[in-house]
Amino acid sequence: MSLKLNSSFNDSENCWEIELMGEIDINSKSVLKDELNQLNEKKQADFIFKCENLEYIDSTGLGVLISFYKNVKIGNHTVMFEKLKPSILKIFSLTGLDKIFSIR
Amino acid sequence: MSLKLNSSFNDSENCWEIELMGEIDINSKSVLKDELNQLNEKKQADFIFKCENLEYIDSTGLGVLISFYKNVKIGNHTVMFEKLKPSILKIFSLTGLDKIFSIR
Amino acid sequence: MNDVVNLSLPSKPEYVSVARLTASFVANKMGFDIEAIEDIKLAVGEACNNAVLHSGSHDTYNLEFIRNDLTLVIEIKDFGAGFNYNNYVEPKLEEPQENGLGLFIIKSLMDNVSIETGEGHGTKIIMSKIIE
Amino acid sequence: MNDVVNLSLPSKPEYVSVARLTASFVANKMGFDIEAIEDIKLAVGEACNNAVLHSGSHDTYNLEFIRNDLTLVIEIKDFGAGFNYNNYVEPKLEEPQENGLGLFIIKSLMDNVSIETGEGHGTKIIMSKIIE
Ligand SMILES: Nc1ncnc2c1ncn2[C@@H]1O[C@H](COP(=O)(O)OP(=O)(O)O)[C@@H](O)[C@H]1O
Ligand SMILES: Nc1ncnc2c1ncn2[C@@H]1O[C@H](COP(=O)(O)OP(=O)(O)O)[C@@H](O)[C@H]1O
Repeated sequence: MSLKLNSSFNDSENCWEIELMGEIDINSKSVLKDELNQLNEKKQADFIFKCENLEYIDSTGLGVLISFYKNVKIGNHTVMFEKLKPSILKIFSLTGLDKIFSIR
Repeated sequence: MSLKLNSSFNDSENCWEIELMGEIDINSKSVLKDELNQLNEKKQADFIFKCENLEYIDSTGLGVLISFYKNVKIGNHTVMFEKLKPSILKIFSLTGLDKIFSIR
Repeated sequence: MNDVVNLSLPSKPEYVSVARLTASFVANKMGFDIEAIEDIKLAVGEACNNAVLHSGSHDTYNLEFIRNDLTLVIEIKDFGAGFNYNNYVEPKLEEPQENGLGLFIIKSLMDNVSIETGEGHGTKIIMSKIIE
Repeated sequence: MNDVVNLSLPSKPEYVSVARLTASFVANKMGFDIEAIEDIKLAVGEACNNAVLHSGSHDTYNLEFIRNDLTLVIEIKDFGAGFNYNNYVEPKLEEPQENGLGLFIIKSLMDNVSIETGEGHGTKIIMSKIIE
């Protein structure tokens, strides 16, 4: 299974909402990277990732999120993850990402 | 994915209804074989297989169906398959099973 | 250069689905359509069934998936009893039998099939399919 | 006897998921619970990523899954550049970096991990997990 993305701008909350579906891995990470950079160029804002259907992420995918986080942080925006599966939450905790990202 | 079976006797139609889900292959065929023999011992009747969620069947699975058909035929009952997926219908045609089984 | 995936599996029924999964994956990546992917999956499954059921070897057998531009070549090789292919007879479809459908299915679904076998020498079946 | 599954894959990103699928399958058949299966899948994925990204070899790498009663042993071996493991430093988790998490994740998720590597000699990583 590969990665599917659904992005939209939420006007009332003034943030990007990105639904992540499938697997973020060595093969699909560039899809994510390109999408995030495009959105951020279009409009700088907070980012909310909806992760109900995110099945897998590896260190190359986490790397994309970390470098993106550093970009967004410069503009003082936040990056939020919603509904992470237990197995993925575990990796966020293990690698300390639960400390830099907001998770709910 | 392995094989799941749901069997029930339909009193009004006087037939066994068996839902086949997943894959009938070299590894799961004995599950099917045992179930069919048990049902047939319990009560001889027509058999209807509901195949909407049958994803795969190989020649070992077809073999189980053929030998079961011969059993059931002795008692003059019919064996019917419903909602076969195109890929499985193709194998039924290829091997001539569409001639001995009722398909709808 | 061609991409090659090699797989060696225990000669047991429960592992045959690993071969099918790998076949589906490679066929899908190459761009075969759904019908062709199902054909390839079944042909590989049948060849593995034969290696497990007939080779008489209780050890392992091998698969090689060779991705070749528009052609997928798959070799399935066991190290078992082999058989005399001259004695092989195609199934009579008017009189359905419990056995004897495997090789017929493989030959029907793949574009090209060749079998190297001999009593005591193991069996290698080479099958290929071309993207339309 | 132990069941062994062997897999050789092209050193390309798109095939890594075949390794993960195989790992999940074997772990599932052995009776690992869902959490452990996810751990194994990720650890295998990370080791494959390293073989693809760092080995510098553009050919193939190998995986061996050894099913051993209650222990699953997995060896991932490439034939590439190798590296000096003495220079390896664990990631500082307080200062998240884009790179350097792979080996840390593998060691955290598996029960036992050993690495044989040397500059110019390829890398072999052996990891195992025990069913609780
Ligand atoms: N890998 C193999 N090793 C030994 N004998 C084989 C092998 N594959 C096929 N055969 C022989 O060819 C026969 C026909 O095979 P097949 O058409 O697949 O039908 P089936 O497996 O149902 O018998 C088998 O019964 C067996 O005698
Ligand atoms: N299979 C390998 N071949 C060569 N070098 C490797 C291999 N695996 C790991 N390394 C080296 O170890 C370093 C740390 O690896 P890892 O912890 O997985 O993080 P990352 O892959 O993100 O750099 C790599 O940057 C690389 O220099």
